Amino acid sequence: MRYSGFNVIKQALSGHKGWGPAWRDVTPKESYDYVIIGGGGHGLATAYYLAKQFKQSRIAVLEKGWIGGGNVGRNTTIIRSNYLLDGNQPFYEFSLQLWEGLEQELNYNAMVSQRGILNLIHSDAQRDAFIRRGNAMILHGADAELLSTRQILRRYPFLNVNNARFPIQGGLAQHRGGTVRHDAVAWGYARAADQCGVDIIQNCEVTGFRIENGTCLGVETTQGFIGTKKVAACVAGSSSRLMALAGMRLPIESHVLQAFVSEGLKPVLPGVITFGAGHFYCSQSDKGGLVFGGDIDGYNSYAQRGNLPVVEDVCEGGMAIFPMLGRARLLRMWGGIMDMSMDGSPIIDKTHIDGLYFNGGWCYGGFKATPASGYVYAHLLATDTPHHTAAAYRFDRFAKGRMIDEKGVGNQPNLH
Amino acid sequence: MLIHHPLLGPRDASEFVYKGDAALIHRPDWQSEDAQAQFADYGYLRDNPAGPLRELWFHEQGDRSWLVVTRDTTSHEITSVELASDVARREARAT
Amino acid sequence: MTGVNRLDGGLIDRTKPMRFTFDGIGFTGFEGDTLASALLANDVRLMGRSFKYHRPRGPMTSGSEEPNALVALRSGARKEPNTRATTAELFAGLSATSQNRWPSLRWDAMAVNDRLSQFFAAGFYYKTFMWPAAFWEKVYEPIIRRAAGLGTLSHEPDPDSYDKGFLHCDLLVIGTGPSGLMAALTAARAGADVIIADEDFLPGGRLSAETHMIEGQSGAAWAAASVAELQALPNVRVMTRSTVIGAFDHGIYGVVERVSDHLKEPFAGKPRQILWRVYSKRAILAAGATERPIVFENNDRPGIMLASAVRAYVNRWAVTPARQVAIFTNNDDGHRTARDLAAKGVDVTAVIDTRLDAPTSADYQVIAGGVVVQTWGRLGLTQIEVRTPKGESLRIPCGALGVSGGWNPNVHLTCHQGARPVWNDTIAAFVPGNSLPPGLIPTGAADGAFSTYEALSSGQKAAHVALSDLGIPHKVSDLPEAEDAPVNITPFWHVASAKRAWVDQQNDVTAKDVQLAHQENFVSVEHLKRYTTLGMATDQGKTSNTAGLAIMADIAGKSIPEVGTTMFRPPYTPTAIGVLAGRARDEDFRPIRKTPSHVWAEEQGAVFVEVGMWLRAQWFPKPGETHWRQSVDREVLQTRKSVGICDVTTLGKIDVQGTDAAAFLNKVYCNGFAQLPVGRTRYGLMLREDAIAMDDGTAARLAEDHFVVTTTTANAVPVYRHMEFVRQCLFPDMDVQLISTTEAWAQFAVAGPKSRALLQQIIDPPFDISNDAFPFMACAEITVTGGLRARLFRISFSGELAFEIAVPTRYGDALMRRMMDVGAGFDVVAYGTEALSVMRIEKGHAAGNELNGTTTALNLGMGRMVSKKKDAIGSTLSEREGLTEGDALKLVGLKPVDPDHNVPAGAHLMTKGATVSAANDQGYVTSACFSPNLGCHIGLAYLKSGDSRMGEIIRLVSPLTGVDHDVEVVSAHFVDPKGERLRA
Amino acid sequence: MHDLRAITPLGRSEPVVEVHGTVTMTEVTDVALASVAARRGREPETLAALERVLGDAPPAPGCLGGKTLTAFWMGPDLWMIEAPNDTHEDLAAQLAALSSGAMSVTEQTDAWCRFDLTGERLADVFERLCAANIRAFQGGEAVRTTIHHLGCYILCRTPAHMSVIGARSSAGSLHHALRTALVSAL
Repeated sequence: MRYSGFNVIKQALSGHKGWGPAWRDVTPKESYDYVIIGGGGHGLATAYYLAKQFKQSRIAVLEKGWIGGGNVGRNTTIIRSNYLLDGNQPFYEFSLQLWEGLEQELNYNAMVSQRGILNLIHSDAQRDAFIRRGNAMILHGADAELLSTRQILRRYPFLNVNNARFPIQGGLAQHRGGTVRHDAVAWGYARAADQCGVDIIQNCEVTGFRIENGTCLGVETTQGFIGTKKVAACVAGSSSRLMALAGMRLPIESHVLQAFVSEGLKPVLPGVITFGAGHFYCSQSDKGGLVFGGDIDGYNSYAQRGNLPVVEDVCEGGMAIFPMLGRARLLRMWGGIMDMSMDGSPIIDKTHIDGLYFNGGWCYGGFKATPASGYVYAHLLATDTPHHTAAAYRFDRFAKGRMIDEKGVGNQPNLH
Repeated sequence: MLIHHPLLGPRDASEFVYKGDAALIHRPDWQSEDAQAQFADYGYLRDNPAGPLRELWFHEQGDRSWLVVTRDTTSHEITSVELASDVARREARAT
Repeated sequence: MTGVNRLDGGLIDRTKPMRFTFDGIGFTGFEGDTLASALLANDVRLMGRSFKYHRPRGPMTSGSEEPNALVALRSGARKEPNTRATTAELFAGLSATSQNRWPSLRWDAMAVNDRLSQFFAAGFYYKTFMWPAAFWEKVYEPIIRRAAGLGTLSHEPDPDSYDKGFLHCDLLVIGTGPSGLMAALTAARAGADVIIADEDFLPGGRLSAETHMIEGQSGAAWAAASVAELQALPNVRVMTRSTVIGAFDHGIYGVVERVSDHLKEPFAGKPRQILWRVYSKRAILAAGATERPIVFENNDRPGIMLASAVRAYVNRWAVTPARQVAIFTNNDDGHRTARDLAAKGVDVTAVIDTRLDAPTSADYQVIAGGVVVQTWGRLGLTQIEVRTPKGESLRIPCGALGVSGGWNPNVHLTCHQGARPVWNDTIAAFVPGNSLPPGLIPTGAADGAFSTYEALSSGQKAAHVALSDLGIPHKVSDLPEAEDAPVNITPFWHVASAKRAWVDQQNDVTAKDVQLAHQENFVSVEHLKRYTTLGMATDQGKTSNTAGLAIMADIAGKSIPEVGTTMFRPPYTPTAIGVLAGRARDEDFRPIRKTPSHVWAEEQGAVFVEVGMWLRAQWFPKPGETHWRQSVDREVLQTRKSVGICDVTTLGKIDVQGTDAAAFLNKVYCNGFAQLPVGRTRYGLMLREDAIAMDDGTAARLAEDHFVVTTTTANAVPVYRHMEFVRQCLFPDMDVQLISTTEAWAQFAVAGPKSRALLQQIIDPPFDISNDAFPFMACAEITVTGGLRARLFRISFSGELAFEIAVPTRYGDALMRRMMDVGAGFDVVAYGTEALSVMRIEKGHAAGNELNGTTTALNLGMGRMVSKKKDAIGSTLSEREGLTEGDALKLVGLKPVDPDHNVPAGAHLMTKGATVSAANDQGYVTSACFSPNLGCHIGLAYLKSGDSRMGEIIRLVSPLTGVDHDVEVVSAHFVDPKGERLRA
Repeated sequence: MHDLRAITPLGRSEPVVEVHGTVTMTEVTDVALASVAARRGREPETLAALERVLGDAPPAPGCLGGKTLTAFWMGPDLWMIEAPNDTHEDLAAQLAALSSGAMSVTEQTDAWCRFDLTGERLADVFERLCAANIRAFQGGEAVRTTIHHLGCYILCRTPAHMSVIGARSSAGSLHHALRTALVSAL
């Protein structure tokens, strides 16, 4: 049934009996045209756009657990396109544009909320870098505004400007940035893909690839062999584990990124704010929780949990700019496994194995990329040519010296 | 986390700086035929196993030793810690 | 006796009455009360409103698992939203206010949501508010946000301070109930270093809330005696008001001690709370268990609480929540509450037991096989309706209803490293599973051992296991006598007919919502939680998760473990963000590093700037100078005209010694050092292995086997780390030793045509610094001012004839003063980082903005420096095609065509005539300044094929700052391109 | 003799001394420091030379030792030597002269600031400052760790006399951190 205010009221008056399942539970067919591994945001979005935009059919999404149980359900829900480099900016701007029409496209309210994102500036060098970035954004057709400290204080009067160790000298704002209800993204794409006939198969783990003379014929799974023309890997933090089954080594390390939420509070933070002299970024969810995070723990990990030093470091950053946070309480901390790439930018490319495609290396930037990642991956799968906004995300860019390194820290994944 | 430093005993991991896979000890020969390809693999490709991993930690807030720590990336259990210089010498001779 | 509901006995101090206020109304309680017990004593049951429907709520529990009785404690900057009245320790003058209601707690306008509840079913917001699209941010979301949330922050800086601390022990015991105390006593008597912590301010756990006897004395008395024994031992630390918030890797636990929360405010200089990082060899989880409710129609009215909570209020705080109390239970433990109430003379109007074979009683009526099907009382319970097995319905008056659905072991900490609990049918609850955090031993009720005797014996056993692991000898001693009642329970989760029956009371998740989630295929526990928000409230589902699972299992026709297990993440209870940050806030956020001339610079009224951790003099304003540019221009012009002095101590200095020192530098620098003669200095460019410039600096050869290497201020630490990596991991057989000497030497740049003349006044004869004796790039160890050891380098960042002179840091201040004195005759000027930057830009020297982590030697115009004849870090990968393309970015200088225009850093460059777009982007400005020597703004920039575009007029655009004009591409060496000055 | 006047790490002409409860905190400025690293393959000569200087074998990892002069372990084959400044202002040169190129000596005197805490209940103070297990110290321990983001050496001369040695440039921040902990813990 279509989602609408009218139907909500109609159902309310008839005891909500009419709502059907958001997506079907299906058992896998023997073969598909496309098998997408990974029922996270990117995998479900890929399936949706393959079916809807590129008119493909016989599509299956295989998820080893429950859909949306990975990073799409454990991130800090921020969307933005404030990227600097040519290889990245158009892609993330494309993603932001897809976010802007997402709810109507999916008929699902994912609460895309363009409340703005603000990066604080604390030094002249940082200002120079942010001006360069802001200009790059505008040249690529994105929005950016340089704010003075006075302008910032108007929106965030409680910011610690004068008493701070690193005084705030201004900020770079992207007003079209904001937040999205993360779980709803996975559910919305799942429901829409399901309505396009995509088979979403939960609790179906890929245990191997069937590869014969350089061609991938299908995948072995915990629910048996599934044959297919094209296999699309889309498993973020588990990328290295999965691709090892195809004998591949990746320019990726898996790291744990912790995220935090406070108890519910009445509105205090209108937008997303990022501390430039420490490791802290924060927004407030519609339920009232302050959602915040900082750096990755910094060591390879497949455990979805971190340790105290980073928790303390993040809270130090929070107290540095919001000294009122002291009496707010941290409610819950959790970790996600980040597929940290060697230059901090993703890979969306064919592999050297025919019929096997790869999407990964998202670092901690995967959530905001969800719509575009799905769209351009679907483009690559359907047409075997990269989408123009993602042409730089190639495997061979490292060997050829064409890295896309926003942070400029090189082949040190835990620094990106 | 606690890292059992071979000389100093258990020390909080927050005293250390992490670099990554201890394979970085094995820097390719700059004069070999396919040196550039070898350096690209060395610099960019990782096993990134879910399980035991030999990795490099620098005791920056301690004795400035680089250590090779064998740690399970799924449980964080540490099974061995050695001075990287010992490992480097041993494995350089081995090859 | 104050408080109409106050009974006799209890563990409160009636000699210490305390006044407090709730919503402005004054009450009196006693020391030992919590806010909740004191309010109940005064017949106040209504303490809060629920999150979504704003339903009136009172306390459901007597502990930290409380979902309902959340208040704002204190006021002003010390206001603490969402504070549990059930754990807030009463103190004289306490003031609390209710939350999430308007205009008042009794009359809350938002309670209209309750009337409209059928429209607000689980996930309704995913299905609507989509049209028109623009309305979300403008209309719908603001309304939702205002309605949501619970308490409000003060918007003022937290006036209190927080400490962090570190503790080490053989054994950490979590919880001071019978099993915890028994474990601690056993380990402590054996001589182990023991820390025992409890979140409560009164040790004893459930013993404080029960009437159990241990060895003929009351459980509470036994607990007090045990704690006294422990406190007397030197190897034991007893920590009350201390919550173990998380179990982290390798036996590290986070413990938050609330040092001052029971005081009106902390004593001067003392923290409000302390975050302890506890390093334990073994830990024993004795966190007890939490009772869980039964789900029935309107089961959330003030006065309906857990039977164990009623018992705790009666026994520990001598308070009955009402004069008439009924009990609704599915197990024997509920009857214990009825007995304790009756014993205190409270009217037990009925015990409704879902079991047909319920035990009977002479003191009160027991309705075996009955269930509660409805309740009444808008702001507080007045009566309940019970359906008997025969199907008849009875109305029973009661102001409070104690509900017992069985007990859940507090397994939370066992889950913190990913372990999932397992289902135990005997107690119908989840117990600790496998793969627990290494070294953590669950015991007592936390491990499903519910009787007092079991708790004592399992606590002792756990201690024995830990002691054996640690190799500490111990002997088995007798256990105290205690009750050992079996757990008799017949699982009963919810009254099937019930719809508006609350599963998660804080988040207003009802049985109906769980039904809807199932209908829409949100069946797995993860989907159930996320879709309905079950268990996501401030209590993290401590009282609701199991019931939610049970109801879903019921609907889905599965067993509870099939639906899923409960999963808990840190912290155990919500934790003040302030204590996690500790002292690191405001100016103490990070340490401050000061230069040797800092005191002198302050005396000169210097303006300081943060450079990393350093505070450096940015410029030195003179009287009459109203704009920083006036000061900076003066400093630059005067330096280039006569002589200027700048403190450059912040540059990293690394002492490199050993017979392989030169060979080592050949590896870390892309250019060669083997041939550098002793007494000479050379510029060095350091690459990362990926061929990107990491840092640049100089290496001075003081002896065959001794170099002093300088790094940029920002990279001193990473460069040292990198050099140690190269030394220890890549070339471990080289004889080379590294050590940082950054701070051992105060170093000053003395620049300008008169720098030599000035230094000749300082340097001890006969040392000759004439151009012949001490040419450009020379270095030497010398003495100054009559014998003080010093180092002299003839290097120049400014492009002038210049030296850098270093003395032991303690003399830096004096040397600065001396040079300024003797320099007076040479028109000396002190210059800061701004003038330093202007002069290096005028000279075209790269700095941080140019070494931005993406630039190669080629980009810097130093491609030829990368020696092909030797192996150096980064040399091989520098040959990759992507880094050697013809149109690679090259460092150039820029001058505005119109001298009044500026050249802002961060601006982008377009070919003249080309449309302004990313596609036509030719490069960007890295550094810029006003050059007082050229009389116009200048900039350094990376420009495609820049080296072959000298003289070209290009378009500089900065749409962000509204700049768009023409600039000329020129050599980056604006001043003295031939370098004659610095060789003079 | 040169005529430049030294200032202390805290920027004063005289060392700062403070008393907090049972503990006295003193800024120590009269000690010369030099690091000694054994050249590769010449460790035995270095050990012998140091033994002559210290009147005792160089301290083991994590330890402070020495009789005629004191020293503490900094790293593998690396020690810091302490000596009275008035007699050893050029300690580095004196040490370098002891062995013909067997060891790399570096002057360290002014790279550091040092605060000595003497008195009762020092463990109560240090447990608020660093992760080292100070309560277990009996004298002779030397650990490097962090105090409020500052790398420091903590030397236990006796359980009632601890030295904290930190980077000279951040002496103010270190002193502030120590004072805060003293007030808070005592």
